[in-house]
Amino acid sequence: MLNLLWLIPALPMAGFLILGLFGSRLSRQAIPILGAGSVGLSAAVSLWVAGSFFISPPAGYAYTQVLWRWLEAGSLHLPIALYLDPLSLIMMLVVTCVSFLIHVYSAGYMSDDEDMSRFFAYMNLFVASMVTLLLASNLALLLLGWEGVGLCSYLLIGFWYRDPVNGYAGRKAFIVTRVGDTSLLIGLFLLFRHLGTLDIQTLMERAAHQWPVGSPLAVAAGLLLLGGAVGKSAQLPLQTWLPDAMAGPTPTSALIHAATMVTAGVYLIARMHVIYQLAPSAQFAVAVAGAATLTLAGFSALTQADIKRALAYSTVSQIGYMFLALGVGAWSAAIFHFMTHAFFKALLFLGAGMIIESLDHEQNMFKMGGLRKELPVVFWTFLIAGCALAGVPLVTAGFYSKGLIVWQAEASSAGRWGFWLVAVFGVFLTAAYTFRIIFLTFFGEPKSHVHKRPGLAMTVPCVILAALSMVGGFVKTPEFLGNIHIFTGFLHHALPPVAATRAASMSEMGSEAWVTLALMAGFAVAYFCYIYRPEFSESLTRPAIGKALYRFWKSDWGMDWLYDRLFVWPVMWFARVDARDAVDSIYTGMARLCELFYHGARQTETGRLRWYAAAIALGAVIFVAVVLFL
Amino acid sequence: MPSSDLIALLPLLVVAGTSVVVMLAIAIHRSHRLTSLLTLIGLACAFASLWVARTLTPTEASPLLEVDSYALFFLGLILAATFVVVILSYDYLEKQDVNREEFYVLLLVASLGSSVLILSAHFVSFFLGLELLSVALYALSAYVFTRERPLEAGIKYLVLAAGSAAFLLFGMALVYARLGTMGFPQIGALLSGGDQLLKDPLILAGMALIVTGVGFKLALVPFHMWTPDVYEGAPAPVTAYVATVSKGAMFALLVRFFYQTRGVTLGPVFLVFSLIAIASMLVGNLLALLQSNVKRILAYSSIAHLGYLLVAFLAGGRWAAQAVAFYLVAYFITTLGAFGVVTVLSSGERDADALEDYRGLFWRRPWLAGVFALMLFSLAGIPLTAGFVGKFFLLTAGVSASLWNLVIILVVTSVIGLFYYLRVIVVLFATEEPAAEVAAALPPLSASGGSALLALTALLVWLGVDPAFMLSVIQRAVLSLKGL
Amino acid sequence: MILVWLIVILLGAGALAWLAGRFGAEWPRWISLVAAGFDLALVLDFWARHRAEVEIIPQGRWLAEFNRAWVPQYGIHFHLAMDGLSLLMVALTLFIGMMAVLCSWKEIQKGVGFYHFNLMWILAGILGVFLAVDLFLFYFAWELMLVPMYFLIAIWGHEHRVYAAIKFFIFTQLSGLLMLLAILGLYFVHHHATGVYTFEYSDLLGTPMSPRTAMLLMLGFFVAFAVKLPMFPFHPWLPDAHTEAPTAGSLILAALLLKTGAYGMIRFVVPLFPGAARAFAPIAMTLGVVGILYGAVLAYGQTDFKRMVAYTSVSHLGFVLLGIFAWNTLALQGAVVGMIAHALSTGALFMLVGQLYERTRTRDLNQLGGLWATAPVLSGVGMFFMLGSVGLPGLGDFVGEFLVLLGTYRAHVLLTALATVGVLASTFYGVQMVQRAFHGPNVHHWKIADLHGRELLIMGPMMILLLGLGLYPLPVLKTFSPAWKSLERSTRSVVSEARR
Amino acid sequence: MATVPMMHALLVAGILFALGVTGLLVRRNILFILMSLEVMLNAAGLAFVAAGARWGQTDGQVVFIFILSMAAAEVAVGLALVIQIYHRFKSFDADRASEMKG
Repeated sequence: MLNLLWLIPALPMAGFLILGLFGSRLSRQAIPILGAGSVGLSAAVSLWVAGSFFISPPAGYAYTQVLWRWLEAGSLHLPIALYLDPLSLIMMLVVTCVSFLIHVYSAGYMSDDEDMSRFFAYMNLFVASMVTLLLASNLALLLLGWEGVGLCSYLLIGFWYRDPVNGYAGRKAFIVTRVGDTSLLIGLFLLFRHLGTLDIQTLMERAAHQWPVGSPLAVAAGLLLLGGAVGKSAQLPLQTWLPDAMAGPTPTSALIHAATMVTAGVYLIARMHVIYQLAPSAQFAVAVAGAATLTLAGFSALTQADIKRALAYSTVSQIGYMFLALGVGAWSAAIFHFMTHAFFKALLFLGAGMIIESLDHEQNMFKMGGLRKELPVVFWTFLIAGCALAGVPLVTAGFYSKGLIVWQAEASSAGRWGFWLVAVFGVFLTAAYTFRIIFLTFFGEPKSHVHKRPGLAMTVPCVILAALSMVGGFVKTPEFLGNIHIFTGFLHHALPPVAATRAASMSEMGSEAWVTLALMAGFAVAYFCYIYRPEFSESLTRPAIGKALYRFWKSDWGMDWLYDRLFVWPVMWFARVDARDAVDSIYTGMARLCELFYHGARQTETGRLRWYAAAIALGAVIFVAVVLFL
Repeated sequence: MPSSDLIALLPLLVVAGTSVVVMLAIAIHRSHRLTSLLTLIGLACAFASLWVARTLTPTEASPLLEVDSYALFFLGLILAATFVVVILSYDYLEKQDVNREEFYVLLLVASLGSSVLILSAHFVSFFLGLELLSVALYALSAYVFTRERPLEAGIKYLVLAAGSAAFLLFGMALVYARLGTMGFPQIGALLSGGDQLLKDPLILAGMALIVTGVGFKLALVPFHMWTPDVYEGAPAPVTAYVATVSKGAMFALLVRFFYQTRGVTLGPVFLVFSLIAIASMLVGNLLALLQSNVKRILAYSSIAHLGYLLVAFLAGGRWAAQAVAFYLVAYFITTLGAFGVVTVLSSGERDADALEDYRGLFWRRPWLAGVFALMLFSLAGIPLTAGFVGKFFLLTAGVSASLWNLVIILVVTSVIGLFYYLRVIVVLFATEEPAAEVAAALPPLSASGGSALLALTALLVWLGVDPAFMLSVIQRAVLSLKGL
Repeated sequence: MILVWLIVILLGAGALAWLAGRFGAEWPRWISLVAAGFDLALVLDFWARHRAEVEIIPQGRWLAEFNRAWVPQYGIHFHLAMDGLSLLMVALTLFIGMMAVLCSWKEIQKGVGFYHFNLMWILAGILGVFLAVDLFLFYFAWELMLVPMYFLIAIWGHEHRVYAAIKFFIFTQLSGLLMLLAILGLYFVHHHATGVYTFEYSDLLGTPMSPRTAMLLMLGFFVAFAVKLPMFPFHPWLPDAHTEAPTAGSLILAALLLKTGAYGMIRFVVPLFPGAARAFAPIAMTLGVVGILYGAVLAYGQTDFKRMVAYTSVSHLGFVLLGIFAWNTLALQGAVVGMIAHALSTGALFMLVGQLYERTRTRDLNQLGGLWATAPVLSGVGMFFMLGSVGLPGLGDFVGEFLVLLGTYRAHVLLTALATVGVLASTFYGVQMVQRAFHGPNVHHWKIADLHGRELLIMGPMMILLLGLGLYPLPVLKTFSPAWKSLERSTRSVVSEARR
Repeated sequence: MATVPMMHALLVAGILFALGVTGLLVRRNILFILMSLEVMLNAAGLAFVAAGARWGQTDGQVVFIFILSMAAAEVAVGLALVIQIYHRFKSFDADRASEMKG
């Protein structure tokens, strides 16, 4: 049954084509059915495929399906081929299923948008590209999907194109991610130059054979790929685009900027893990990027007023965890957290979406409050998701995935005490901003009136996701809690298990204990500031230093400010001053010179007979002189 | 003088005879049509007689004149050119209210002079031919004396031509004084003989003065100043004649003289010619750059074109000779065509020489404008025209002698030249409507003039697309030239 | 013989169209369309029949040939020949030619007959350039295609057409004459070495000469092609010419004339002077990269839609130049694909601007905006070709740029990196263009008709081809590879000779 | 008999020629210009005669005859023109006839 694989990207693509070409002629009922249906089908197919993969795994737990020959020149032979192994399988499953749920949700959310067909077309195109990215058997095809999702994110962020702000956010997202892509491309060139292929599996083998551990080429390749990854996954230093990306419709934020696309970087690094095993320094860089991002973004999340921006920063910070995991070689932990994060973060955004809808496009949390009774379903699902995000022990998926990462940040051979500390502190921050959001929106006095309640199309997916956010973690539990590891076990066919944990490392249980403490501390702080003593939080930002720090964090540590001055403005400045093209003036200058000569020479043609005669005589004299004295 | 020489000189005799006949005919009965017809017939006979003369080539009809196939080729060229000029003049004179008939006598005498120039192998015949040509041209350029400009052109041309002739003569005298002979072959023999002669001041000075005289006729810088005024002032057909026949004959002589006498091999003389060539190419093209009078534009461009020719001339050897010959052919066709258009557009009051007269001509007279455009493209050296092939041959000659500096300057200046040709073409094809009176003043196109233009165009394209035949003719002709 | 027919048909159709112009404007249009279409059919049929030898091994160097003595005294032959490279270019030329006729169907109303005469003769000249293997004939065709192009711009162009036309003509003419000098130099050098006067390409290959001579002659050729390409800093003629030309003119300029420059580099500059080319490569590649970045940034700065697209050409052809001088299989394959892809995407953008101009009478990006609401199809098409132009994977340009960069990386790492930044830079103007033209608020309240039948007939094939080139470029790659092999062989042999 | 050395004769001719040129350049009156031309031509003629004498040939004198006759022809045409010009411009000033320029 695996040979149905091609259908999984093909179905949404077909949906995109139909909606794109005939969208204007379709009825408003048909559009969501078509849009969500195509993705639903592809989700079904992927479940089917996954099932058969589990039941009768192909040889070596990997299945390749060559569709057609693509780029063939000299030593380069790249087919359009799909590669299915546990890693891509899990990613694909999560992506297709979550996408389906979000499409269903969108059917409700976008029901009164006149451009619905365009919306679903873009969304379908996104799913197709994302799946291509995941299933690509070579890096060029992966790049195709990679750029495809980037494009869709650009299109969807700027979906409501009439408002220039959205357009700006879309362009920013596209360009910043493409900055990363540039580095990724160069990485590809390097790999092809030195390993002679772009087929991922062959690359891995050859790299392992040809490059010694710590070889500079491996390091270079690792860092270049990392550049691409941080771009796509909004990690330092390229995280600045994600918060602005919230300008798009909320389902978009949920699907692209929370659940799926932004984790492409994680997938890329996991996919290319061999390179990083050969380049410890590059891997360390990954860990550092993750660690730094998760704290910085955590602080920013604490200071946001816009609910979606707050969630966006939390996404950045959670992906930071995944990078940290990758950085310490806990590959499967990263993927595990990706999965759980996909569930609860998508859910959080969907919830936020419903809130915003019902409050008539109000996004400022300080204008919300007391929605607990108004929107019970939203409240409970949102609460569950929030707990999962914070990692409330035992009952939520986040606990297991994040806990694993935190522990291995120290325990794995590549681990460091520093990483562990940062991770735990991150847990504190996470709890703090999560419950800050919850308290601000659902508790306290109602500050604005609820206009409409979400329909079934919107609530049902949320409930499903809520369930997943709770049970999703039980596929991998610590030793002291039943020690299940279906998930990791399955993944280990594609990704190596964590390198032998160091002797003098703390127990998993101890780590989890600390995590729980940090979580409680964060909860306490949030409770103190927003329920017990709301005025206290204002008092914090009153003094100059407090205000400054607040603005600094809120503005994402002033990165945009910096980048504008370093890169954006110089280019725009040059483009503006040189719009008339300085080079041209060289040539026009020559033309002017000729005209000058013309006017000069013209003066000699006086029309006077004797002057002409003089010229002749003079010429004769000169030439006689020349022949005689030269 | 043996009769064989007379046969060899038949073309000259026919031309001379025709002039006499025409003169008598006028005396008997004034008829513009008749005289022009007689002239044409005479020219045709002269042209035909070339084949008779060819049977005897190469021969020296007296020490003065050398009849070789080189000479015959150029004779044919100028006779054909004169033929066309006569046709054009007929239309032109029809519009003028002066005695028309004598025009043709003068034209024939001028052609006789040019023929002598082409044949001459001796200072005396050189001088004779030159003066025959000049004196006739003074009268021709001032022929329409009812207007001011022709008169002005005439007097300017007369004074300057006479003056430069004096320089020429003095130069000849100096050379003669040193060598004791005036025949080109003998001079060549002596110069190639004695080495100290090559540095002799008398000879060098003499050569320089001869260059002055020649340079004036060819309108080379710095002897060029008369050109625009005479071109503008003289009646359009005469201008065409001055631009083609007189220059062509003189250039033929230049090649013969300096190749046979090895004069060009004298270092200083070579240097002088190089300077003249560079100056002509630059000044000619620059002067025309923003000029708004078509006749003057063509005058300046002719200065530049003679400069190009000099580059090939300096290259020396067979490449140069055939390049020069071919380029002259192309240049004749093109210039006649261009002035032909000017002629047929001219009226009784004034010649159509203002750029404005041509605005949007293409949309009213597509064929006429097309011909003019083709001629301009040929001058600019664009493919499908003889000018392109001609320029290609010139460059080939220049490169074959690796005269890189000259060749590069040729290329650059010819691009400057391109600019003003394009300016004229732009006006021809301008889409905005012209001033009403200009549109109204378009004279009807006569059959004879039209057919002449058509023939020229056909020739232009033929030579531009398939130059092989003409090239073989030229090769047979020029390779007979002594001193190659 | 087919080669002659291809050209003759176009020339004849041109003349016929001119004459038929007096019987009504429809005649010339149909005549030209049919002629170009018929030619295209001929070529495709030829391609289909020679698929085997095209793709596996060429029988000898050429797939088709026509050789007659022209000016024997100078060793000039009327020698046309076609290999894989020429085949691709010829097919492209004729296809774009049809598009050009279609897109000027409504735009041109004055002097329709003469217009199509020029159109057909340009195409004929371009075919001549792509097919000539006698250097004199090549130069002949090279100059010949200028004149009708000049008329196209000078007569049917926009407000500053005369300035633009003359500028275009003078730039190309000067560089062309320098090439002619180089040709003649080579001619005599070859005679000096072998005692034979010939302009025959395959004879002149491998002419032994001193490195200095080789460098000078190579530069002669290089300048001519660099101006056409156009390479920084020889590009200033291009924005003016593109902007002022009528739509079909811009289309042909961008899609075909620029390609003749690239073609010349591939066919003549490197094979004739391999040593010199290798020595010169770093400079050429650097200039290519400068062009990529400079063109992209200037495109970003333009407010005139057409001018913006024009500058993107400078940027794209920079990649082609880069690939050519890297001179290895990947880079060259990339360069060729890039040439075709650029012809499609940029050409289409020019036609799109033309269609916009027909509707709004402006090309000023500040005047446009928010058109998506009123003309979604047109805007979507614009978006599509913008994505092609910014090198989105799956579309033709990506294949070209990707292969070029893959190949160039072997030759020069740093330049490759910079060129990759150029890919990024293309995003600036790409999204900028979409934003200012189609997105954003519709402040000027445009209400314009969406694309209709004929325009869809133009855009459809362009889109399909661009997409096909991006997802299944194999036919192109396979067709070019034998031609490339023989080119490479000749250079290799020459280099070895030079060493001996 | 004692003959004049050729060089001296040429020198005289040269001086004469120079005088002619000067006249041509400084005089405005067309008639005087024509006269200066005559002087120049005759100077050249004198040079020929001297040269012929040096080589004991008659050629020099023959050329001089040619020059004389040609000069006559020129003057004939010249005077005709001068008359016409006087009709038009009512003066002999050569600089009057200068409307064509540039």
